[in-house]
Amino acid sequence: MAGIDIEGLATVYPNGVRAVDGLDLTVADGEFFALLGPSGCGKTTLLRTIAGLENASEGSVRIDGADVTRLEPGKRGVAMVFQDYALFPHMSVSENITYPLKVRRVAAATRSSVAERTAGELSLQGLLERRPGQLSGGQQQRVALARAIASEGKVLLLDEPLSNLDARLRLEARTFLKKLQRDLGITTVFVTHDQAEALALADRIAVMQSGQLRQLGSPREVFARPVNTFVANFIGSTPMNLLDGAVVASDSGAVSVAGGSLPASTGSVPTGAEVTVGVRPEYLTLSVASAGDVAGPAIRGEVVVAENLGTSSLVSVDCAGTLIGVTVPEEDEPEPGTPVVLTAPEQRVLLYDKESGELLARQAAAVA
Amino acid sequence: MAGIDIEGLATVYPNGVRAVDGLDLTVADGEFFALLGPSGCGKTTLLRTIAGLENASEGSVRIDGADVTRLEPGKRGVAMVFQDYALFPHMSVSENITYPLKVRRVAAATRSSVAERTAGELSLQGLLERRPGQLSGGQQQRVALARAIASEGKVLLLDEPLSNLDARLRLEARTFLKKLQRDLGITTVFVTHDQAEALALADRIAVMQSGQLRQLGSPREVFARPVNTFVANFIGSTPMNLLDGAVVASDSGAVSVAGGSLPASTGSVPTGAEVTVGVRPEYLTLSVASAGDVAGPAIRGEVVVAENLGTSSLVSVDCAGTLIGVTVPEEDEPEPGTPVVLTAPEQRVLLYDKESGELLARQAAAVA
Amino acid sequence: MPGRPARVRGPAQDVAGLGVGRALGFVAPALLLIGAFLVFPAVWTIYIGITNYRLTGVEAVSPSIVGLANYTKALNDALFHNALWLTCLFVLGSAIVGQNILGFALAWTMRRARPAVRRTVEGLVLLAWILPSTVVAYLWIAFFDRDTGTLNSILGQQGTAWLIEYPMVCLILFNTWRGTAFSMMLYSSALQAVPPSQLESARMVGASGWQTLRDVVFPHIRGHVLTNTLLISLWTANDFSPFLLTKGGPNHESETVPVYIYNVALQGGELGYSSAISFLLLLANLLVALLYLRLLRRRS
Amino acid sequence: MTPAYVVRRIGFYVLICAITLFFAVPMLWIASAPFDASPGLGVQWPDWTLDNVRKTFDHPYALHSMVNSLLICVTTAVAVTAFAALASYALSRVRIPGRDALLYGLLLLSSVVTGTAAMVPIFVMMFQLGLIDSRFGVALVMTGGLLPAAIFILKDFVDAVPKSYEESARVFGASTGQILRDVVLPVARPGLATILVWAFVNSWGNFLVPFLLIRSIDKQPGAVLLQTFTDEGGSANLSVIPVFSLLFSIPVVVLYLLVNSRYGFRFHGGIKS
Amino acid sequence: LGSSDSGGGDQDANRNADAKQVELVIGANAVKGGKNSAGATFTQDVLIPKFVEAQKAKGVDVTVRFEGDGSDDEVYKQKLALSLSNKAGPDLMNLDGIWVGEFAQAGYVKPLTDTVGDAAKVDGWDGWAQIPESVQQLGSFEGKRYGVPAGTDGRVLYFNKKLFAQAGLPADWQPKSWDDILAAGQKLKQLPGVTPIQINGGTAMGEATTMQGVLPLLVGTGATIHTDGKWLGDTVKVRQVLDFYAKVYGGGLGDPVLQREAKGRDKSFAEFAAHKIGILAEGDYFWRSVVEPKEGVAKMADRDTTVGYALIPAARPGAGVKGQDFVSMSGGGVVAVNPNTKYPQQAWELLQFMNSAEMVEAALDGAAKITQRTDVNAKVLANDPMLNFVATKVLPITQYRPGLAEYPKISAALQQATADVIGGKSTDAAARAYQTAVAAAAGGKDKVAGN
Ligand SMILES: Nc1ncnc2c1ncn2[C@@H]1O[C@H](COP(=O)(O)OP(=O)(O)OP(=O)(O)O)[C@@H](O)[C@H]1O
Ligand SMILES: Nc1ncnc2c1ncn2[C@@H]1O[C@H](COP(=O)(O)OP(=O)(O)OP(=O)(O)O)[C@@H](O)[C@H]1O
Ligand SMILES: [Mg+2]
Ligand SMILES: [Mg+2]
Repeated sequence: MAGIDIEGLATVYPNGVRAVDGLDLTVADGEFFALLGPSGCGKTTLLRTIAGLENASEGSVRIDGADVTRLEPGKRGVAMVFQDYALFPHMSVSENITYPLKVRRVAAATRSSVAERTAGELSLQGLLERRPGQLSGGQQQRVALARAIASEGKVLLLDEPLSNLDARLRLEARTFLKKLQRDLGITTVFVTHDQAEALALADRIAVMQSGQLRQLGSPREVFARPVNTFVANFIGSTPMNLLDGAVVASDSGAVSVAGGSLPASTGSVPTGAEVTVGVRPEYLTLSVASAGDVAGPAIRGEVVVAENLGTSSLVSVDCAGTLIGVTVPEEDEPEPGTPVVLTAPEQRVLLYDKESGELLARQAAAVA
Repeated sequence: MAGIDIEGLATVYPNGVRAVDGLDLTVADGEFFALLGPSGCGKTTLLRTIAGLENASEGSVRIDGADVTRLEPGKRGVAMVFQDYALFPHMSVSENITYPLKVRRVAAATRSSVAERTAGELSLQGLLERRPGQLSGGQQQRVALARAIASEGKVLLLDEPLSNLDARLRLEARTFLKKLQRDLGITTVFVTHDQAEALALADRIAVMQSGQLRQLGSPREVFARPVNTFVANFIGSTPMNLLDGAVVASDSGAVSVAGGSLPASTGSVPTGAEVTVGVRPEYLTLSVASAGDVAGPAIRGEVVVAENLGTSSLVSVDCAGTLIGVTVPEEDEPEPGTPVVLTAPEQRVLLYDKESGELLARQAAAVA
Repeated sequence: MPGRPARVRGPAQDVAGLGVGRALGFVAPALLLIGAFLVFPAVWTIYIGITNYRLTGVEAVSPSIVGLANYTKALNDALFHNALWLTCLFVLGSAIVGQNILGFALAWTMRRARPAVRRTVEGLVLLAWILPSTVVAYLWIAFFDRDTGTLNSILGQQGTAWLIEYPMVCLILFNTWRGTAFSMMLYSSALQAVPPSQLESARMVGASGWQTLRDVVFPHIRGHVLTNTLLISLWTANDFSPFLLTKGGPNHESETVPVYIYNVALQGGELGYSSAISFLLLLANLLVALLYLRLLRRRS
Repeated sequence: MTPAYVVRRIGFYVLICAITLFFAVPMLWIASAPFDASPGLGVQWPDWTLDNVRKTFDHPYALHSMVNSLLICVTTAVAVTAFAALASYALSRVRIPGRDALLYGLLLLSSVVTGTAAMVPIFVMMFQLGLIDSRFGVALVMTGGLLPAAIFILKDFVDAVPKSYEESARVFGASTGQILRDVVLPVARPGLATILVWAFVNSWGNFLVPFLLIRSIDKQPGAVLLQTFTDEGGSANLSVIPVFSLLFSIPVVVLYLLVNSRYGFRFHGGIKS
Repeated sequence: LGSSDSGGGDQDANRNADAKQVELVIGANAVKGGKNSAGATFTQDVLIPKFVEAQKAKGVDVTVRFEGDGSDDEVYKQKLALSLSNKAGPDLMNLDGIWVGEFAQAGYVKPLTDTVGDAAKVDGWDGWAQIPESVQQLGSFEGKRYGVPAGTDGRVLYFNKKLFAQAGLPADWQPKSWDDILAAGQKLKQLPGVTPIQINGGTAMGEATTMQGVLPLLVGTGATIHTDGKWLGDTVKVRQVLDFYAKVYGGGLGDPVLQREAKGRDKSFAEFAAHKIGILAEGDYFWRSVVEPKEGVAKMADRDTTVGYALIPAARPGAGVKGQDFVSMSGGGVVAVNPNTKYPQQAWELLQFMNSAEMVEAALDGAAKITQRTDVNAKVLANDPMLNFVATKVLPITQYRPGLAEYPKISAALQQATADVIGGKSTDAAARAYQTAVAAAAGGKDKVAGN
């Protein structure tokens, strides 16, 4: 049992910035937990406060049931991997990996056997005598992980461990990391600003903004039902379309948007109410207009530009002056200028309050 | 007309590294051209050789028909945006944008009108008096572009202009860049190691490895028919499965692989020949095994782990000891441990020579 | 929790968990030594500066406090004015211009030079810096010597007594030779901090070498230039090695303030007066340093 | 290759040659005079002999003074490096109020006080401390004089050590001492080496402090001895001086070469401000 | 008067007089292998063992240490003064004669009778009889003996007989007036590459300018630099001296550049040895240590035949100080007893031993040098006509500098005045500047003597 309980946590920097601003959070034992948010939202600060590298100004942090809020970092039983890995350049890989043990004055023989074993787990055999400077980025990342694991913390904290790797390596490292965490079953908190990474890796995701929690949930929940426009815009490999709209008639279940309309479970939202309509490009269907009128609510527009996404394309459609993104299978990519019609299934169309940006409550309830 | 013609180009560094190694390439006027490849393959070197920042050791570079191989960078009519943008921190945005004109001793009045206009094109109005340090990453990138555009080069060279932006910003900047290039119609060469970026943006892609060209073609071609296993592995947001296999019977059109088999147009590849079988996760279909045996060639396995990709999941399946990645729609994600069956359409299964890694010629021809 | 009760203040706020208390402990040995062997004598020197203390004679037994008499004397002392002027010349010529420019030129050109060339040149420059000053003095006396000197042999002319006829020029050359290494090293590392992409950007738009230096390089290393100038100015202003070459002569023509202080203290035995001049030199240094800090702060 | 390029290359090499000559020529004396049968002031092709070397080695104090120099300067250099390392580390990592003013103040003081004016206070103080005629005392005084500049320079090196190294060690439970020993010091080694050489070089040439504070000639360092090679009329003894100068220069050069080859002699991130 | 009230005099002069374990330190600006190497060697290898041996015979166990420096005199003086002001320092110390006054004023040294306590014991030393009265002045201040002189010297005009022969001048040249010197210079000027006259001048030469130049000339005009508590200011006689400099250096008889070089004096030696200087004013040191054929710094193998010497004439016959025709200046060291010594009696004993005829002679180690003792001089100088000449002809007419704290600054003012003249200033301007400088150095106009 090495869960993390955070209660009313706030971290204020000496310059007055409230980088973490009253946060409640529980990470379960063995969970792979992602902290996600844009740059400057306080992810790193939260992680560092858990580690004890920053002082909590308010609230408490408990690890494995014990209050560690005022404990030295070294006594909290946490291990951390820094964004720049912080490998000691003057130590060999094996010295780096076993440094946490050396600090605790573990005998050299034990240390070298730990180094062997950990290196084995992370496929670092044969690199043990090298210096960090002689390793590739991916290898360095694994050494940093190995060192964190060798320190036998109850909790593993990772601050953007993948962001220094190049695109292809990042994908591989991602899979590797996920498997490793599964195998070790160690509670892991993972900071990233890349939503794809968070979705791919985490059991649960906390989306932060300005030091506060905006949404907490499984990747699926967060992806499918962002609770506000901020999260909606932030999650997804292509940004969600967030369009000005109005409820056509509360019972008909449709919203007017961009010169057309889309089906939506409007719930108790009154007719004529102005809302923000959120729909992911992946959930919109594009049909070439000449194929005849489609039944039900739809939006007409004209293709502007298309971006290849591999097996699919992201097509930007100009609908009465509003640009709407739609994902289409690669073979269906229309030429720029083609007139098209967009439709969407009702349950994929989300309505947000125009002012607050919150998912409209009734609607949220209807789905949950 | 401002195309680029590169003939037999090689660039050798003083330490003997042949970073560009005999390259022929033509970039058409107004084309958006991507140089793609893993780290260290020579992309930057090629770009810098075009710009004149490195000396070509062999071969020639012609821009707009004129041989510029021995010309000073400032005289080639090219503009370049560096990975770190290289904005001058002590100059305001408007001074940065008009610095190329200042060097050419253009009058101050003219300069400020150019600054106004360019800033308008790149939505930088209102930022003209700021320093680069006071701008966000995305804004900085646009200032760098503005400066390059203000220098009125015939060719625009971009070295990983997006890699310093955070994930979300990168997506926005990508769309912006694509539109801008369309509007200006300027010949653009774009370096990236991110295949998704290259696929999304480029009219044509050159995939490089070790200073040499491996494949040249439209994003679609490169994605659908990688000419060798290197390109196959490199392109695609999830890596292509490259599996050891053997042709079952030349006429039956199937290959045995990972304890099962897949359909393939084997062409003239002899029966029993060992091949590398390439198939993208997106093109494999996963069915839960208990749903009864599927007709035709298939592979059986057990789900190991799944990564959420948003609307879909990447499922790793253990098939007789080989891990195979399959993409499934989000709602179909199976639990780890589920026994499953994998199938694929014949035209999506590619065969590569086991030794050379080249796409098997007959097969390539059959498809083209 | 066993053992100590949980601390109330939480972990230390700095990266190493040092805490202000231990940090002070770390600074203490250095401060103690500096206090004892630098600040204390300095204060004492300032005190001596308001007395008519001499090491011998009647005033050695009973020095009396003369107040600011030493300072008013200095203000009317033509030799002190001369020394001040020469020091300014010396600093301007050898530090601000000589070492700075030569050091920068070396750092700039050696950046791209072949490693062998680079090592040789830098090695020589550094050698000039690390050789003991007494040895260096002999080297330069031999270099400038009137009869058998190397310079005259090179120029193929005999009998020019460089140290007599052009003492300040010689000293400026000498000190430039001696001190360039520091500026060179400092600028080398400063230039490494200029992103190559910025230089290349300038090149891409066709900027000339001078334009590149002015528009790209200098704004980047402005802080380095100022710090370097401050340090070498202070060191040069307080440098005693001119004494080893010319002893301040001929006829006070190369008597910079430190040499003058030495001459007043040892030849004249007037310790009170020499201490007062030392303090004036300190004030001058302070002035320069403040000026420098202002310039540095003006950096945007 | 354009003609302009060729011209520039030629200009570049001419400049390099000129600079090299400027720095090399004055040093020729110390290469030729020690081995010249009739050494003079000035460089001439030597009339080769080792007589001067023999004479120098026969000198009753010459070699001994080198040992004294080593004793004093090694102590000084080590003390300066150690204390400056501790102080600059604390100053770099912990915001102590008035830190910058303190640094500049000390820097200013150090450049003035090491001069002649302070010789009375220093002598009297050392006398009261009973440290007259002690090489250790000399090292102490020199250390005090060199420390401010050393801290000033070293702080920039330490500033350049990424803080994540220390934080990482701290999360593993390393104590401050362990962090210093295992992480900061090794990473800041080039800086420490540079300061070590700098302090050594500066104390090596110092004449006045040891002269004043040491009584016995057999405890005097080489810098003092070098001043004694004159007769009562003040004429320099040119048969000993060149050889001794050469010998006297060897340790600094060797130390520099050693440090340079092992750690690189440079200003790491550069001294900023 | 066992104890006087001045300074350390409150100590018992007979302290530790009966100690059987004695430790003494001799301090000198001399070091083996360096400055005054011979002196240091003698003290360490001969004097000390002999003394220790002699004391052992008396049943006293003495350890004597030699503390040698080897530096510029000013620096040595400073170091010594620092020690003395802290009531430390060597028990016996070598001082330059001109420091005696200022050291006495500072209380660093005391009259021997005070330190030793017993006037009869001091005055009764038989050595005094062998030291000429004029030489004893070296170690005296305000009529009291502070130490025992440790040898002296004298200044003459050297000339190069070879050059003289070429210029048609006699080998036994003896000028009677300054004009004779200038006249000889004019003749020497005909010879190519020869600097006719070298009279030290300017500031670079330091005290050498004063001792070998200004003061011998000044006494040749009949003036002394310090009389009746006043320093000599801008007077006709000072101007006479400056005029002489102007004639030499302005008239092409001397090399003005040489006077400005830091190593100018060494250079003048080398040039004389190379037959490039006709007439040179120097002390006997020049004969003994510079042009000495075997060990000199500017060896002249043919010294004995080539180098001539003559007395320095007064400006005009009879115009010199005390109406002399010829003049000279002398200096020399003094050995004084530290008033704070732990063993005053034993120190006095060592001082006597050091100045015994046997030791003084032994110190020479066969070399010829003018000592403080006439009996030794008579013996050792017999074979060296030049030194004998100094001992017998020069010492009787010589003068010493005043040992006062202000002297160095007065000396500097004199040097400056010559520098001004050599540099081309008018005698008048230089003399007026000198007047200001002297007033400042002496501490008031009332301490300066006018015409
Ligand atoms: N040491 C500090 N002192 C003062 N303010 C700080 C400090 N570190 C961070 N901040 C501020 O606190 C806020 C949160 O910073 P933090 O580094 O936690 O963000 P982040 O989410 O990790 O961002 P990124 O994705 O860019 O790493 C920001 O506004 C930042 O400017
Ligand atoms: N200045 C240089 N001197 C010597 N070799 C170099 C130099 N610059 C690059 N190389 C080498 O040339 C090869 C190509 O480097 P280049 O920078 O062109 O690669 P890249 O494709 O841009 O890689 P990345 O994606 O990491 O930027 C590499 O092996 C690299 O080590
Ligand atoms: Mg962060
Ligand atoms: Mg690159």
